[in-house]
Amino acid sequence: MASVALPAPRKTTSRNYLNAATTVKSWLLTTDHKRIAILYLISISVMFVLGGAAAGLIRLQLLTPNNTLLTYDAYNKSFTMHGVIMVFFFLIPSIPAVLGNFILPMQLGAKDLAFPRLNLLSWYVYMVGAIFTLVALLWGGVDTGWTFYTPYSTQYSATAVIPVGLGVFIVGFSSILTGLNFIATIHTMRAPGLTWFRLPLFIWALYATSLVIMLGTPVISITVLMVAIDRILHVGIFDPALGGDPLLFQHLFWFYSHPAVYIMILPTMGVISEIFATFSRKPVFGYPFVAMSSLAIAILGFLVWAHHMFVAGISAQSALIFSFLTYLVAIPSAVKTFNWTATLYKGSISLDTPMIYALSFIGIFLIGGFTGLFLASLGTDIHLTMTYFIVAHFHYIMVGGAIFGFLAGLHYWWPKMTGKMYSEFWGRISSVVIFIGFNMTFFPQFIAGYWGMPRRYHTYAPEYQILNVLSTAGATILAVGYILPVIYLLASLRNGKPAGNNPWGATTLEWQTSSPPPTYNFLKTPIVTDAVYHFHLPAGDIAVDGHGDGQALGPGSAPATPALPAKTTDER
Amino acid sequence: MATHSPETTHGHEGGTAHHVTSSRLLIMTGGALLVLTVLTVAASFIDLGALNDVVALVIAITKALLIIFIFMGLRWSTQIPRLLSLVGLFMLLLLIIATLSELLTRVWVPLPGH
Amino acid sequence: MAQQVARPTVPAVPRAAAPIEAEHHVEHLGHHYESLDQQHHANMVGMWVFLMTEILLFGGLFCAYFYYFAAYHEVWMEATRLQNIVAGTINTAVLIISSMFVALAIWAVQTNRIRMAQILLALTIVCGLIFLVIKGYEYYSHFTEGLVPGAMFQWEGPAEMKRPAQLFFWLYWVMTGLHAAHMVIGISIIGFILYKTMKRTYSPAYFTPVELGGLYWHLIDIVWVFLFPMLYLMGGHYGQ
Amino acid sequence: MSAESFWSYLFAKSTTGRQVDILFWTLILVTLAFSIPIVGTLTYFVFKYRRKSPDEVPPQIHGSNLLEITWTGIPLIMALGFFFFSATTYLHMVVPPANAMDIWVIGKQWMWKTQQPDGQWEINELHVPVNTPVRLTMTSQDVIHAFYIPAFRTQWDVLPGRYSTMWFQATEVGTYHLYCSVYCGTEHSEMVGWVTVMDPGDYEKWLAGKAATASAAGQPVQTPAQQGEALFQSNGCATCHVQAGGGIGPSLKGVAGSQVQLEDGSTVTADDTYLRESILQPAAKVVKGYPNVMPSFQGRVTEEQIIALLAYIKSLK
Ligand code: HEA
Ligand code: HEA
Ligand code: HEC
Ligand code: CUA
Ligand SMILES: [Cu+2]
Repeated sequence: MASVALPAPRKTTSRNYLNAATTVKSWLLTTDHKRIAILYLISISVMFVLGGAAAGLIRLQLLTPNNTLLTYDAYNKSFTMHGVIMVFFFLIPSIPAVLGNFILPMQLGAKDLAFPRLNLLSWYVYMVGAIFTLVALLWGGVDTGWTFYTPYSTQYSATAVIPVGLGVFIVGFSSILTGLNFIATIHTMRAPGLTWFRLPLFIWALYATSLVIMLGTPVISITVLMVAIDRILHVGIFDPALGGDPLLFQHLFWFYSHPAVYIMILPTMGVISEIFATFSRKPVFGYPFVAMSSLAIAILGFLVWAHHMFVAGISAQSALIFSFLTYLVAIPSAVKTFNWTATLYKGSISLDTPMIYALSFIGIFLIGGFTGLFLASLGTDIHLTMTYFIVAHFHYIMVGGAIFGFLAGLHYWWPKMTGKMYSEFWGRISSVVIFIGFNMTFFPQFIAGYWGMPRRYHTYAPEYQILNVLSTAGATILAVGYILPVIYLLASLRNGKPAGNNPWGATTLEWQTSSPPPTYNFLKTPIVTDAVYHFHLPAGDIAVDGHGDGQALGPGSAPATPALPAKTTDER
Repeated sequence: MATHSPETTHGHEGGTAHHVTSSRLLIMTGGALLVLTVLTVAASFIDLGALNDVVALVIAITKALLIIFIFMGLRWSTQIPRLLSLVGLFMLLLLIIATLSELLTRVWVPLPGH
Repeated sequence: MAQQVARPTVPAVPRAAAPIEAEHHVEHLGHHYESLDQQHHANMVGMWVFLMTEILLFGGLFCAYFYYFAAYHEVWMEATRLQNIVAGTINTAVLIISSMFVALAIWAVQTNRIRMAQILLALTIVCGLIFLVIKGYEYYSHFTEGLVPGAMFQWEGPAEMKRPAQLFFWLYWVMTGLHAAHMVIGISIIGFILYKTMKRTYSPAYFTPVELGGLYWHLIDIVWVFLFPMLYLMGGHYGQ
Repeated sequence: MSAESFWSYLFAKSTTGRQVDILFWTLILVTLAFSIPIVGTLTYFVFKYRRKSPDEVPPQIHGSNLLEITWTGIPLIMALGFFFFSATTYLHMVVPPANAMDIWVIGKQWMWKTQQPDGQWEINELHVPVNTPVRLTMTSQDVIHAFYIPAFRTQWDVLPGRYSTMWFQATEVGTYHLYCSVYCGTEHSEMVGWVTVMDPGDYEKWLAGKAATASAAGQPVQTPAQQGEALFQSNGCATCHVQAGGGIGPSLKGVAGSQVQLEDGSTVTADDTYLRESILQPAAKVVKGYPNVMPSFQGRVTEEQIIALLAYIKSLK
């Protein structure tokens, strides 16, 4: 069978997954992984705006120490909805379900994911979960915090815990379907020659993520279900007054929710690896170590959950063990960080928008990660736990880390997804605005936390005001920063320049087909003959568009020369 | 026609594609499972102290292994299902053992009044 | 790693079992797969991963069970004794036999005994239904005896044990309930497969769905193999 | 009351707090020691190796095992070092000194009640003498709370149905924030108060003054043990628990802190949690040689009363 991808159509007006059919029905019943990715992109963006609106309310309330903008309950509901929406409905699906869905089959040289219908089902399940949660919001909201701690959530809270619990339960299955699809696809649908150690690092990261999803998500599903059931029966499975034990709930909750933080960061790390390679035109330094560190994070990530319970009353013995293991899980992250840095050494570095995001990611992730170590240290955690220090820690990783990674990936693959180039100028501006706004929002929270300001506080002592004002001001800048990409990315759909197949000169397979790709991605299954991220021009003469006659194609045989700056790629 | 994945040229990733488990073996396994069921019920009527629980669990594990290896064909499958079931089992044990070990060590640091 | 790499193309070895021809016309082959073989592998990997997830879904409940088992050992013994061990034992046997039927059904399809496969699948469903009926009977008698956690809970044992005993029955209902829900899904799946078998969809050349359904059914069986000792036996029945 | 100034806050006001500070600032140094070089190197590379021509192909460097070992090994060793450093601090923080003064704390939505050793209760306030180890024994009447004194760099969860303890030794006279740091419902942010650290002399005067006001108001102060003794009589405990022995129940003399043989052959340490359970769920752990006849007092005694009963039982030496 022919093993060569034929030259992709050169004009973006050719047939592709976007214009193959245009009815609403063709979108709602699609099984094309690329279309499902777009559906997900739209849904999670809506959820992000909702979560962001809640964040806006939080920040406005905290502008003054005894603000009465929100009532106590309204405030509590705001941060709960903010946490629930951002974690379960935005960040967890963000990179896997949008970028992963779109890119993973293409990077494998496959026509689609292994189970396209399950993939569509996963989106519908997500929507049902989201609707449950939003209905609960209209119902009066929920005020337990995203952690649903018992016995408050089972016996005391008078809010819509059950609908939100069911929403989280349901959305869990959408992650499970995505993870299942990814694992099966990576195992069985790789292009000929694409051996495990030729896989792009994004694939490795998604593989590790999927494992965590498959092993962790069912536990949170059953746990929130238990909370919901107990709210009906009031037997007190987690209520000490009735013989239950709240620490059991915490164990079960964090058994998932700690690994979940790696569900959020691992895909980001994969994106960063891709971008560092492409924009420095070098293989990722220490590829096998970076690949394996993803798996190491996935596995070690399951061994540390009780670090969220250091002062909750767990045994001192367990606290020591879990603290120790938490230190260990930092090592693979360290390995990645160092390898990324080394990748730039003697590279050919181009500071395009995705790269600016990726570089900011490193700086911010370092701060977020190291403050994680402050919390892993038993001595300091006893002081810092439940304060704004934690809020700052996880926003540094989740907003500064994961969202920067998501934006980096979105800007990196946008030309592939839409066939259009966005405005590089506005891209750079917005990345800088977001960077400044972000640090201004969350850095003061480290200080507030160290100073003792507890989290989930509706009012606070006056001495913290200056820090909170800074933080609110930063959040305003951040909001503007987030609106910018929405504008210029959407604008690029209308008047963006055609992107060409491979505007960045990348080597992975998704760049070997046209932009936007045809419905089955490749006209012929590609064959891979070389390690990924190989930027040398092979001795032969492969044409600039990456399609030599009869030559096998794939990572490594990609051209090193197409790197005309993105803005001028339209002639290709 | 080219196989898609390099691995599939060496073996099946998915499982017992072409193995046929003989009906005799299946029936014998079913019989063994029934015998074990009778055994476990019988054992529960004898006072073995704490051993009762151990016996019940050991028999259950044996039964589960029979089902997994013979009915589900893990015995003849390739690495992937084995690895996956091992990982699942490991996580299950991790969850239970780590949680219980925390529960059972809980009063390690002396409380006041000592 | 070498700087200059020009490895030969991985030879494309055709698989013996894969029907070749034009890929769009192979029966049962999803359009996005390259071969039936690949499709089979993908399905099997997918199913095993799914089973892994299922284990951990029950895992949360198992963890809760053992947690309180360790905390309230005496109560657990006391409560176990209220269970209907006869019904439990029969149900265990019924499930094991049904599992055997499914395994045999796969064997029958593989060896082209389609008629026999139909009978075996039908028997599996019958076993599944028997299980549910017996379970329903047990639920009913628990209900009349007041062994339902919540406001209606009635407890004859020592008063201090009432609360932990309620926890036991809470776990009992939720665990067996979740298991029964799986049974209902399992029966529907087997029913669908039976229907397809009647339509002669499966043959020794293509029987992946039968295998998948079988795997799911076995998992349900395995869960019960643990639920049975945990909810009916542990703590012991001597002295009854 | 006054706010806490940041500069004075920078120095912890308790003995263990100082250790936490040392740990904290060391970690800050380590963070800087790693982050500055990493970010510096990145910046340097970005400028040094920026793309010079569109078709530039840099040398393809794949990796170096030596480097990998180095940058796995060094963080690993540092991580181990920090683990031991932080673990020792932690052990200091969780093991109270034997001679600590006992304070009882009850949290409920949304207030703190604290009880001085002489039996006086305070609401949302806690007065303690300086330079004296203080042990808090805490429980909650509803949901989980946490008792947090940032200036002492310590906090602990307060759970219903169980006692948790924490301790500190204040090193400086002053007034410090007291927070509830675990989210506990609507007015979680109002569950705040002040910890006042006083000179021992002032503290005694304060106690005496408070007691005098109370007696003047017709509510003479009793020690928890005295209150407990009264409860022990009024609840009928004394009918079964005869301290000289020979009652239906075991004598409770010296039981606190001892090893108790149970009916099922195991032994437990009679700590607060055990004693509490023995009162609320006597059947959960039955003492060897005694019938399981003690009624449950769940719902019949309040948290405050249990605290008093425990104080009384502990006074039976
Ligand atoms: C994407 C999300 C994400 C990620 C990736 C992380 C990563 C880490 N987190 Fe974080 N964390 C959260 C999200 C995340 N966290 C959230 C949401 C919470 C709060 C939940 C709540 O209560 O609401 C939380 C809370 C939290 C706690 C609990 C605090 C408490 O409640 O008391 C702890 C404690 O150990 C912790 C530790 C860590 C550690 C050690 C890492 C590590 O993985 C970080 C590793 C990275 C580095 C260390 C940087 C790079 C390393 C080097 C450059 C080498 C040098 C290294 C050494 C010298 C060791 N986190
Ligand atoms: C992915 C996760 C994620 C993300 C992206 C964010 C984003 C932000 N978060 Fe959040 N946060 C959490 C996860 C996340 N957070 C979690 C898990 C908690 C804990 C909850 C709990 O305690 O239970 C938390 C808690 C939390 C708190 C602490 C509340 C408390 O403890 O009392 C604060 C306070 O400042 C905060 C602020 C912000 C801000 C300013 C942003 C900004 O980055 C957001 C900026 C985005 C926008 C502003 C949206 C852009 C859209 C528009 C501008 C449209 C405008 C529309 C309208 C306003 C109608 N978050
Ligand atoms: C009807 C008699 C009876 C009454 C009334 C009673 N007890 Fe008991 N108590 C017992 C018996 C019998 C035991 C030993 C068996 C057991 O552990 O359940 C016991 C055990 C105890 C123990 C554990 C002692 C040990 O050695 O470990 C404590 C503490 C205790 N009781 C406290 C109290 C208190 C406080 C009250 C009153 C509020 C009280 N009891 C009322 C009969 C009684
Ligand atoms: Cu009490 Cu928060
Ligand atoms: Cu964590």
